[in-house]
Amino acid sequence: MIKYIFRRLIYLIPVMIITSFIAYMLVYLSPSSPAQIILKARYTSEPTQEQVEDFNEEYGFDKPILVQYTSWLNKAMHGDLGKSLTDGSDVLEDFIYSFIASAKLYFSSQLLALLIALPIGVYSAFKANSLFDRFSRAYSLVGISLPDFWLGMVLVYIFSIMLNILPSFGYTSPKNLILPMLALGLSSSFSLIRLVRTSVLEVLHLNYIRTARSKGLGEGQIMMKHALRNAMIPIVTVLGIHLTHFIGGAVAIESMFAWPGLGNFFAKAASSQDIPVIQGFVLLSAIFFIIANLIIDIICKQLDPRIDFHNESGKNNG
Amino acid sequence: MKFGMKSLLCFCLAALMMVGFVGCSNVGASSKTEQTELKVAYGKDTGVASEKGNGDMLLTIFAGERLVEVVDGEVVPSIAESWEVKDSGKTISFKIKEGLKFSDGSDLTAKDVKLKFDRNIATKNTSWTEVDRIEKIEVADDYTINFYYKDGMDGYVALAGFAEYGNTIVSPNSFQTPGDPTTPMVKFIGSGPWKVADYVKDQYTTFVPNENYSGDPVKLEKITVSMIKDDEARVLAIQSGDVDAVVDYYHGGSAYTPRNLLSSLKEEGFQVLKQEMPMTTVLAFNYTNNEAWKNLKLRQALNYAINKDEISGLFDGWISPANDAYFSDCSPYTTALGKQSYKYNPEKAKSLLTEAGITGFSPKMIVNSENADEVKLAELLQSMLKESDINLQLDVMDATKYAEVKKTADWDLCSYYIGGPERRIYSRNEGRFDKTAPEFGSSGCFTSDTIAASVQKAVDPFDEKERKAGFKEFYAAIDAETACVPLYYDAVFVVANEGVEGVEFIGSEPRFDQVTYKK
Amino acid sequence: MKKEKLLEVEQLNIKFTTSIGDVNVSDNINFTLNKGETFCIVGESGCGKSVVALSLTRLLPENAVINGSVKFEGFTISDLDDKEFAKIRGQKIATIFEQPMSCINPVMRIGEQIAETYRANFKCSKKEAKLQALKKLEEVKLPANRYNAYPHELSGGMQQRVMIAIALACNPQLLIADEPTTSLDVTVQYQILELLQELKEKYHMTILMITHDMGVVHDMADRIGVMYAGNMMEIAERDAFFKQPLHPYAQELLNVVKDPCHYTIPGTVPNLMEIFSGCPFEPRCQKATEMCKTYKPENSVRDERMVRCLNVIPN
Amino acid sequence: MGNNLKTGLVLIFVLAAIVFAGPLIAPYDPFEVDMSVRLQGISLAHIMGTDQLGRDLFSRLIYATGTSVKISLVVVAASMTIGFIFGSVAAFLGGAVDEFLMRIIDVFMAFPTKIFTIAIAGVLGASAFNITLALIFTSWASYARMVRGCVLTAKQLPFIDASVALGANRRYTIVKHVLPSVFQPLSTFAFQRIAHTMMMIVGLSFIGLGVQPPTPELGAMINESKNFMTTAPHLFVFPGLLISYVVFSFNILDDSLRDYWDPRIKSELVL
Repeated sequence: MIKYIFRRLIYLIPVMIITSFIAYMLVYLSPSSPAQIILKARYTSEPTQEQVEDFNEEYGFDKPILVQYTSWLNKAMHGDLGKSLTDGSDVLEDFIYSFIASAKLYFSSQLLALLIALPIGVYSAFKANSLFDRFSRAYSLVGISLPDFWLGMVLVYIFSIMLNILPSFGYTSPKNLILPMLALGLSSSFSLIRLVRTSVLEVLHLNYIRTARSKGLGEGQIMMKHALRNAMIPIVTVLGIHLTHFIGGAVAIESMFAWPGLGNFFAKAASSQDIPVIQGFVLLSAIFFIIANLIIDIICKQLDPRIDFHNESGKNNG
Repeated sequence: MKFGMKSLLCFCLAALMMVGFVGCSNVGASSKTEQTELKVAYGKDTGVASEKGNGDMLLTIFAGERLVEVVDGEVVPSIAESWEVKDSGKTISFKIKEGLKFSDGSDLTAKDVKLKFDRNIATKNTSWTEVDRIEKIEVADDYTINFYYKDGMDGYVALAGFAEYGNTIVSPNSFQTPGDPTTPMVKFIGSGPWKVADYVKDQYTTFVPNENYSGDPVKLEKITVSMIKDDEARVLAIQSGDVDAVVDYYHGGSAYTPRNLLSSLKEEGFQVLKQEMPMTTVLAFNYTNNEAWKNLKLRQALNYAINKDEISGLFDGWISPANDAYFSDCSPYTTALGKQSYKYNPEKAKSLLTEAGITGFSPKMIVNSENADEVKLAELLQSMLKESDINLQLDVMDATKYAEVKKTADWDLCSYYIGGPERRIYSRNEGRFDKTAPEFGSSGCFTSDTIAASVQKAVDPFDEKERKAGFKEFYAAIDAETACVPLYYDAVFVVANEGVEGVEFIGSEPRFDQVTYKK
Repeated sequence: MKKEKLLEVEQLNIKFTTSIGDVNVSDNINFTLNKGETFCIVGESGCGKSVVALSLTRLLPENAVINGSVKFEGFTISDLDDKEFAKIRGQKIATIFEQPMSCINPVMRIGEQIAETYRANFKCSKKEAKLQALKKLEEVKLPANRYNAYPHELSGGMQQRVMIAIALACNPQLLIADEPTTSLDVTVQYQILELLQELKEKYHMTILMITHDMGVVHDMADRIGVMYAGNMMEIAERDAFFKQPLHPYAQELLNVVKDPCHYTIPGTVPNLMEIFSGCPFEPRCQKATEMCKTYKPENSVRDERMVRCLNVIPN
Repeated sequence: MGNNLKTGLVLIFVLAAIVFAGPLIAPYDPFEVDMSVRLQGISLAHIMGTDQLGRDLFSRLIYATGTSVKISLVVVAASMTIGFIFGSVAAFLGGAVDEFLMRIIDVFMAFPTKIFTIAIAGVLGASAFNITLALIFTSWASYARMVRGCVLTAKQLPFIDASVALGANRRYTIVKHVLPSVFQPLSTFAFQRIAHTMMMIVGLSFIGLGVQPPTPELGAMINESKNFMTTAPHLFVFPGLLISYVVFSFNILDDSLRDYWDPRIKSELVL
């Protein structure tokens, strides 16, 4: 197990190098120099040629790409991800700040989604083809067709504009969390209902459920102890894949509710060509993504003892 | 279809679910009571801590002061009690008020003033601060500071530059290494009416009265400025009662209250305070790269082809159309009401185009996507110009690309602005119409020798009468040569709850020093 | 010696309703199980024997329609509602299935699965259930340290032992064994059968065994039922059956056993969606007459022997 | 089961009409400004009201749907082609080539696509072209992996070896038998991706990283409508409903096609 984790973490290194290099190249595909936009933001006016040259020299943008990249990589290895070009704040600190904001939104909304989807999905599978099942399937099918940001706008329209009881944006008070959480949670719940239903339904057809029934277990026990536990394996796997929502998937919702999460943070950095931030962000989220996948794998292992880490190639994390 | 009904039912269910989340509602106060705190929504971070910058203008207005201010086109004293212009303008000597203190209690002396200018020079913060005009700064004594100017860089425009917010004087203790202006600014200690009590980057800044302020003390006990980046979100914030006011400052078109929301805000009972600026949004020609624009008839045709009243309609009439002249009445030394030199006339535009020998004209306009109003304006222009058989091509792009494309020949028209908030009218007009000016940069408006000469006469003289005559000549010159197409006169707005009283506009920008608030 | 009847099945009809039509898998089946005996139902794959077995404990999918009466110890259990019926499952009638790997919950420790059965039927503490489970593990000859193993860590034979331990957790009176050895190695098969035999004797259980393996039948059965296409073709005592099978189908089955390399029954098992006007075996029957095509044979019974064929009368 | 397929086909047919025959259906020129009727609600003249420049919302929505759907189709078609080439090359050639290609695919799959898309769109500048490019860039890898898997499975099918053993040309056999077996899963996958891509496009346009005005686009229209939520809610309601309609059509088609091709799978949405 520890060996497995170690091997997976070793795999981080090439992915980190490749993704950060791609990110670096990406910035140089850009038609414009970062100096232009960043200086303009800094001084609220068109920068002069002198300012631009000075800026490039200071941040080393006048050197060849590879030299820049290796020196950045060297610093990154030592935990120094540099400073934002726009406001000089520490990239790592900024990332952690947005990370916490994203985590609040993501985990609360996923919890909400699970709270909605689990009972509906399980009951739907249990009473397959019943009226309730048809209803919940239609509900989730319509639901997954709604864009999350639009759902957010509808919520804002109802709660902030019509009823005027919830703030429509912001981050400071716990009340601010409610609407973005609802928007994201509801929109994730739709696909989750479908997932829970199919997973449970699939499990319910398996032989060991018949065995459980033959033992004289009650339907409730069968559902909780046998069906759900097995059905949770694909659900957890998919939830793990959904972790991408954490790193930018909620960008529309975040921008809509002015939530200072990772998506918002990254979109801002990308459009202002804040190279150290883009770089650091790509690197940190690649690390996060791989670690998150690893955690999900370990959780799956807990849920499913059949998974054997030793026979599995550490390279394959898709 | 069978599931048509069902999806409908689902929507109802979803709606019911949503309504189901309704919690408790606010209990409104019945009688009005005097408030001690005001909550303000603002679109930018105040930048209390910054590596190279000087803090956002809201911060410098609230918590800082400058040597001078510009009011009604005139430079007036602030930290400087008086000044003396020597060597026919090449030296300006300021006499600083005695007894001024920073908010941390330390004294404000000429040394501290020099420190700020040293910082701007060291960090190359030359935009609008006019520090690149300066040859040398000399502290004569504790309360006297002399600025020596480079050849040809002097003039009234240089003096007005001291009112720029980038030249706000801060305490040496504001820097990471106190007294070293090249180190990052870690806190903002100024001499303004307010001081910063609390600051969370990109979230909020809290201001409390600065007890060391030399002027009239502020009336409120606290102002919290929430940073809400999204324009619509700021409006929703005041509608939902999370803030008491939404404030614009002039930021070159970003972070302002969407104009087309003002009417509905007014209807909902909010106060909408407007301050017109001596600034005009114009359509600029890319004449440096495209020869075609050197034809006066073509420039005039564009001017006749645009219906400025409809542009005003885009903003629900909250912005005045530039029908009268290139600048509104609040610009220095102008009374241009009713001049109407280029009244909307598509027929005339067409005939001018024919005269110029141009058919099937399809100019390309570049638009910065970050400014939603600019995009809408461009779409409106596109449909308007069709009336005069001009087929306007739009290319909407983000700010980065926009800045890049703007330097090339790959565009014909863009939205631009001339003049500015009061502190910038001298340098901006010089920068727009005189190629030799430091602010001219990569692209000014159309200019000619006549225009350039006239703008110098307007911004250079220290003598008011000379300046006035210069401005008249300048206004006439750009009008005669159709330097650009004036579209509308810009303004800044403050939207506030009913009980908010006493918002002042000084040098085009709103101030909350004397504000009281009853709720 | 008067034999005491444990299970009486009368007029059992089962059909599956599917989107493409009904499938009749059991056509008026009657048989009884005597206490303490092993009754084997034998037949080719796809003739409905497993369905009959599963129907007794209502483990069929929801689209199965079951008609007929099932009496257990004199009570008509086919009239019970699902909740009451659940009390019989596990406690009175237990089932073991083929492919033990897929029939044991892969994510639960095997010991817990055995203990769970006990706890589901008798009120007791977890500790008590665990003791019972350990005892059962010992009875099926699995070491006690396997209590915490997961199913995938065991071999096929061991998994079937676990299955048996689960089934026997509550000492049921009737054990339904649905092809218990089909997916196992020959040597393992033998061990499992031996174990079943041993436990049967120890607990005086009755076993209903479903199999297509005549060897197993020969070793285990006291009485034999031959099924074909949803019909019970013949029921006989073991010795009598092997001495002289009466039904042509039973004879063919034995022919295959005698010469497995060269002999096959001509034709294939019919599609159960067909409705037979005559004898379902008629198309493959070498002794068929014109009559067999039009007339459905009735059960003819003498002594302990039953046969369903127009051409054969039990003697 | 058939009903769902029929429903899906009808919805897609209507959608195709909107996308490809839009100019014939639209009652107004979607770019025609009329400031005298700006921000009007639903009326007989303008069945979905007008926007802030007085343009007919219904006509604009028809064009906007066309924009969004066409980009989705281009993205899916292009990434499917690239994925098909890479995937089948990897699977057929095997060995070092396969290993190398798989590592590239792994890197592309290891990173959240949305972040990459934002990065590309943000850095290259927002435009319809760049967003198409960004989406192709980030989505081809999943097609490649899928095609590779299908080809590998099909290559191992016994009848391939059998027909080779019987003297058939190996390459011919593979092309004749293996490629068709990729087609079915690939096309269901593609339908599913159209809906997904559509969501990505409207989402990115919503945050201003997608299609730019004056081209009407659904996500961008919703973004513009934020200003008018209180005064003209029809501006955000209708585009949202239209997005759901498009996504719903592709989803239901995807589901019912999967049932149609593979009836063994328990039907997901018998409504």
